[in-house]
Amino acid sequence: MTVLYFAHARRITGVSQEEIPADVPLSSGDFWEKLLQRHPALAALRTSSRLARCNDFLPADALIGPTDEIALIPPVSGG
Amino acid sequence: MTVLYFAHARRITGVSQEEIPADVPLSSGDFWEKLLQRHPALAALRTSSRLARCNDFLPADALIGPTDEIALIPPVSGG
Amino acid sequence: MRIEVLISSAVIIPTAPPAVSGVGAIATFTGTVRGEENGHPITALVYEAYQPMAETVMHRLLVELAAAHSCHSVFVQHRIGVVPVGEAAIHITVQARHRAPAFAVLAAFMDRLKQDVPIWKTDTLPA
Amino acid sequence: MRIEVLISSAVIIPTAPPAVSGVGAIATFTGTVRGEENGHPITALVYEAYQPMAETVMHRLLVELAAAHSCHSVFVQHRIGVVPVGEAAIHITVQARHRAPAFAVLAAFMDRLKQDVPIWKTDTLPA
Repeated sequence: MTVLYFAHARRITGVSQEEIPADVPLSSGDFWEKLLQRHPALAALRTSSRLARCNDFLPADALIGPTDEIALIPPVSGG
Repeated sequence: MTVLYFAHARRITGVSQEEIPADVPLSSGDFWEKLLQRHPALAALRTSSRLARCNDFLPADALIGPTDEIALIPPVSGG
Repeated sequence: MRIEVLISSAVIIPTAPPAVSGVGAIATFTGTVRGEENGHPITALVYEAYQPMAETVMHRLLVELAAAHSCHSVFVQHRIGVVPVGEAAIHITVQARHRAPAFAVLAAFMDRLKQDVPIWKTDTLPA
Repeated sequence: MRIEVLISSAVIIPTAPPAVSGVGAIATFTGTVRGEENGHPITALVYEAYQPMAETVMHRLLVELAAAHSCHSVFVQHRIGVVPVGEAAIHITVQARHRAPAFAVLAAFMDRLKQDVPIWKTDTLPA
């Protein structure tokens, strides 16, 4: 799966996107566990951030497929 | 006293202003009686219109002096 | 606080207000003449004002609203005379630190305008 | 109903929307960069967007709001990259038959923008 990082999340990870290998679909919880293994500092954003796929926020019960592109959306501040 | 007529009131009276002689201060009610003697058709505007003096609406209990300039303000419709 | 009110028969050309330090929100409203009035097609409306009172009442109202909502400035232009369809009869610009007070002043001003400001639509020019 | 959304690093130049038959109310909001952020003087803000999602979310939101409030059109421009103090980060124009729906869409859109549209102030350039 491909993960996109924006704003504060990108500053934490140091990259704007990366590949995370996964063989099976993951729940949001499992997906976050994988992210935090790689970037423990993302824990600071976990409760405030949302996941998005195909330009839409992911429902809490969605499964994330191995080839999905997932964006990590920290709290927004546009306008 | 001088009376100014606007919009529908002016269409009824046919004049934009006129002098109404008065020797003593008048209540709003007495003032309206004088107007209606001259222009009975203004009765159609009586409940919906307000009186103004010095660029402000007249309080209900105000007295109108013999030299005052009074504007008859029919319901407004600006904007 | 800066309040400007203009009533004129000239075409309204909305201009951006001068930038003011601390302003983060600019809200505007333009009221234009629609092509129908009470269901009948028209080509223009005719507006009339009791100009000194209309200016005074608008100014007083804006001072009150801008103070209540902490807005930096309000500019109002109201056109009188013949206003053709599609052209602006009124244009208002409110500058404030944040958007909520700017929206509040805009909406409240328009409500009060339609109650207390001696300006009238006196005629329609049919299509 | 006409909805247009533009996210760009170009300077925002508010342009009057094309006149639409039946429109009597045009409301706009411009959000400009103030000279301070969190109490510190700044010269600019830096905005970043997840552009395809931001455009999609704004468009979807505007379709929903415009339909709910019977508005004719909404145009939104959001600037990204460096936005100097005094310049616009966002500009919205709503056209409707009457003013109340135009104001409602403007306010609701700005609220939702600040919750659900993936655009971020990522940095400030100090004075």
